[in-house]
Amino acid sequence: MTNQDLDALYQEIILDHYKHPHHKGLREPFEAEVHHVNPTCGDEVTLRVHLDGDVVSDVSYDSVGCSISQASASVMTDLVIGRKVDEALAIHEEFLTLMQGRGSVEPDEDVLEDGIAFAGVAKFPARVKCALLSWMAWKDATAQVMEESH
Amino acid sequence: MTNQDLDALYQEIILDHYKHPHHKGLREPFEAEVHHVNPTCGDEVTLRVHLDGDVVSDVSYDSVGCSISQASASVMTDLVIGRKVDEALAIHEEFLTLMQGRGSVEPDEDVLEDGIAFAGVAKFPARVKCALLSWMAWKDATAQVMEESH
Amino acid sequence: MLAGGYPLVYLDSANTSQKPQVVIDTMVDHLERHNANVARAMHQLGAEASEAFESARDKVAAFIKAPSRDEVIFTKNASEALNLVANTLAWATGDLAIGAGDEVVITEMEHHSNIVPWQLLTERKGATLRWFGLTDDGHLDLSNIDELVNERTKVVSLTWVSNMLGTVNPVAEIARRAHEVGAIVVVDASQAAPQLPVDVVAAGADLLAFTGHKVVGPTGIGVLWGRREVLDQLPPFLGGGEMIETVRMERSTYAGIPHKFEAGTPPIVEAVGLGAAVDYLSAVGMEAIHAHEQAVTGYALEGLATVPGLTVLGPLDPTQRGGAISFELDGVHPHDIAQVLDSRGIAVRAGHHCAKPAHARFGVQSSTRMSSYLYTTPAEIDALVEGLEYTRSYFKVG
Amino acid sequence: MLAGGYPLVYLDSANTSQKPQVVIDTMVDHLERHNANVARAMHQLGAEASEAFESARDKVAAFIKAPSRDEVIFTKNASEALNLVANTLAWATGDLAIGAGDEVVITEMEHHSNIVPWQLLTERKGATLRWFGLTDDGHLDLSNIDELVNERTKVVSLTWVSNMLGTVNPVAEIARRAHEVGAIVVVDASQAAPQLPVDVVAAGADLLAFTGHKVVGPTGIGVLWGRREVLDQLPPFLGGGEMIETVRMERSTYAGIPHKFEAGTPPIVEAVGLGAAVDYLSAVGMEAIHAHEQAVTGYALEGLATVPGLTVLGPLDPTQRGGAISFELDGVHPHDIAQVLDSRGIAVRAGHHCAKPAHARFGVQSSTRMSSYLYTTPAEIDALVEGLEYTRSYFKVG
Ligand SMILES: Cc1ncc(COP(=O)(O)O)c(C=O)c1O
Ligand SMILES: Cc1ncc(COP(=O)(O)O)c(C=O)c1O
Repeated sequence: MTNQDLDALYQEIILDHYKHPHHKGLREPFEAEVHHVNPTCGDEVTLRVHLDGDVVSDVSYDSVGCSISQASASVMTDLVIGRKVDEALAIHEEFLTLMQGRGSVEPDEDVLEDGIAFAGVAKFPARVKCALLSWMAWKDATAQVMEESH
Repeated sequence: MTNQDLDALYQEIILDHYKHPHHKGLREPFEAEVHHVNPTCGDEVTLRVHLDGDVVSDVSYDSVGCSISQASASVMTDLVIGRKVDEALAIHEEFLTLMQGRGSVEPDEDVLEDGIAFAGVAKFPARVKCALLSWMAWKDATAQVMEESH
Repeated sequence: MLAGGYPLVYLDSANTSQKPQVVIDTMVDHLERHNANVARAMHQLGAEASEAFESARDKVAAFIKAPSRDEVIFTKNASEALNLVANTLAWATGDLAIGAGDEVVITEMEHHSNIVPWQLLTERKGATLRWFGLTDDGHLDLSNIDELVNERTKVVSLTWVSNMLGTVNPVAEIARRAHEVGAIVVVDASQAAPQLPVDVVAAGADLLAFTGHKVVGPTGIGVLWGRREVLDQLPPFLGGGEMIETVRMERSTYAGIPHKFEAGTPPIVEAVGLGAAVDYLSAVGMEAIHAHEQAVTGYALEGLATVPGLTVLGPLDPTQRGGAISFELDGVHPHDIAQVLDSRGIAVRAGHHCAKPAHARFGVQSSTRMSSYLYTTPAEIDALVEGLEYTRSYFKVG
Repeated sequence: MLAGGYPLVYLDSANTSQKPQVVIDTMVDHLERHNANVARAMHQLGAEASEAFESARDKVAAFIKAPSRDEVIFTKNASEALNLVANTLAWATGDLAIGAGDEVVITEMEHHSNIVPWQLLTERKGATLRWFGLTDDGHLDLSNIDELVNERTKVVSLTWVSNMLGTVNPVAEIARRAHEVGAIVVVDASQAAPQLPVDVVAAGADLLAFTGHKVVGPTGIGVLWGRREVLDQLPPFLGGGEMIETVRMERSTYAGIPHKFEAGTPPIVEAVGLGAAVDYLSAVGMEAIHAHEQAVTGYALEGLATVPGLTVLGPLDPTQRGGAISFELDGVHPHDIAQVLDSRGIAVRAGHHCAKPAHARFGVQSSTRMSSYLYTTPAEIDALVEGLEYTRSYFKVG
């Protein structure tokens, strides 16, 4: 790895979100709460989802983890809160594709906004899991709410 | 392995005992009967010991196995029948030493008689077990008789 | 070249195969340049090792046409893979639980590694072990299949290709019956994977095992494939290392498959070697390997038929069998045959080949086995036949 | 040389060690020239393979001063060795049987591989799992040993050297207490065998496990040593292959140790590699390796103390610890530390190091760990310390 790679990984946007995470903390009301762990390193997130009809009205979380996983949770909440569930799920898909692309996927800023800063992470297989931890927790919690409301 | 090694292994004496085994068959009376197996190849021997005081008065056996194991049983009975138990055990020790010597032990014909023909076997680790099968069975059976008579 | 100056004629491939140079080179390259532990390491070497290890899993999944790579579990050999199944079934709850009144069905031609685990399981759980018998020509006797595999049957475990008789069993047909009664099907593909194109789904298997060292890979690595639903239902096998989700002193939770069944540092360089091995086999083509095996086996059966006093155990039709041929030779014990052949550079196996019950079925204690593989030539078969003639004259039979 | 042009500074040896050329060469020679299956084969290659495999057992026995070579059992790793013990105890009868009311004692600093097997055992058998706590400076809290290890205790299983805290535990002292109450003592020597001269009898162990890949050997091989009387009493673990005496469909009988516990084709070339590895370590001298480890560890502790905001977890006296040093750095997560260090060619481990409970004890989620070995130089420690300074500036802390 070179210093350039390192800087591609730790973009300013990521470090900003890490130092000043958005929407952090656990809030009421919520319909589902999940707890996800990255078994390899022990990073954890507890995450709550509050849906208002088909709109993601709040996502709150408490987490312990590295800069990538913390920043990713922050960016994720920015992207999904206030959206319709299916739009948010589409963004989730797009982020997943970016992360699993091993650096070959060109991110779409219109969709991913600050999330494009994670393009560099895709080149570090060991860190992809960090970036995905909170996204997976959000998807899981949302699925639980949807299931119950059926 | 060369042809010479092969001939050293399959001495005429061995092949003779193999074709015409001595003391073969199970006989009465006996004080102990044992069944030994060579787990790797499946060769088996059922062996009976009859002691008369401290003398090995009969050893009878039934066995399935290769030329080496069959001939070895035959030679063994020749050597131990009619001896005092401790003498027979000493011969057993001597044979064991020869077999475990990897070809470096010089056999004593006065003690081992036809058993010296097995000197060549010691060079074939896979065959040493064949040569020892009936000897081990004899020792085991004898120990059982001795134990009971105490 | 061996001691004695003879070229090696290696006819013991059903025991273990020889390795192509590419397998050895791949392993050396890994050890020298990418050696690190997997999954746990963030550094460059660690990423390289993880990548190599996990891509071996992809290769194996493709080799056996597994629906998902996560269904491929690395074990140390086929024996561990089969024991993993029997052992976790002992602790299973729900549908898979086994207890008194339940039955496990195997066959009389199994390798000990597919007998003893089921004996241990059924003894320990008070269940009953039953088995398919064999016909005189070395096939499974399926005449009583509907009685043998019945609503009490929880598991049917059988070998695809016999390592002693060479018989190729109708695995899919038996699996159909097993599934009718709700039993799970475990296939021992230790001798099949080297020789036949394997498709786990078409075979009807719920679980399938094979071993690295018989598919031109290294020792120390085996494979258990299982359908996700079955693997998910089984409790963990060995505990520790990376098989966990989280560990507290009071209680732990477990990772998903495949890691749930891979406690501790896995056989990393061995998996990498196995990946190179299955790539090698796929490049040659399993269809081509199978055709070659049948041709050599046919040639060998013809050659052996010319040796007086020689009786082959198992099917005589090369199209119905694998490449292991066990035989008896009147008046000479298998050990002695193997020894004389070895003096001429010919390596065969003598003994019970870890299939004592199958030997007992045919009333023999032990046999001599020649087994060929993709590198075996007709000239090597000729050398064997000549060697057997020499053996007969050496022991003055006939 | 890694990507980025930095020389490799490998400080992850507690995870897995690098291999000397002689280990790799010995393995290649075996694969290319003596490849065959063991125990079963009568031919020349088979005899060579068996000889090489069994002489590896002799070497390992000498390395740990085992009273008998037959007490050395080859497993696939340390995790399997520990699970073998816990798993067979689940089926043991007589003195060793474990049930309701019985207790198993471990410690809070164990690797997951010495926790989960005992959780599974005690849950499954209705027994109770208990453990030694830790003092603030990372030692075992032995203050309640007489209450903790009591007449209900059947097993005490503990690590000799902690892979996270580096702590060297007073194994012989604890074993003395365990033996007083009739418990058996299992020692996890995975981190001790690489660094300390091991004498299984002096250690007071009844059973002892370690793993090949941490003693400059290959992956795919581990060792379980056990006192003959204990091993003889344990029922078999995995069934099949060469672990039998005789097999009939109805019932089997088992071989004596060590084969009773070695079902299937063993990791042959891996054992041969391990033999070369322990020979290599013995030639360097375990006393010398231990002295070097202490010197490097002392030097590293001094260097780390100069980094602002850095806290070492575990004992600070190098004479009382092994070479693994875990630490925290204020304001930077271990993943990020490891990543920045990696960009400078420095390989360390970040995470819970398979010791989650020990991390929880010190209120941390994860830590960064540097671990040295016989090839580690002071210059590499200097590179680490500089790298940590750079990490602090990169993340603008302090
Ligand atoms: C203390 C300790 N015990 C057990 C293990 C498990 O070793 P392995 O992963 O080789 O089974 C390790 C290493 O990972 C260890 O450090
Ligand atoms: C049919 C069959 N099953 C199982 C095994 C066991 O394989 P391994 O010894 O590699 O565990 C073998 C080979 O020995 C075999 O031929």
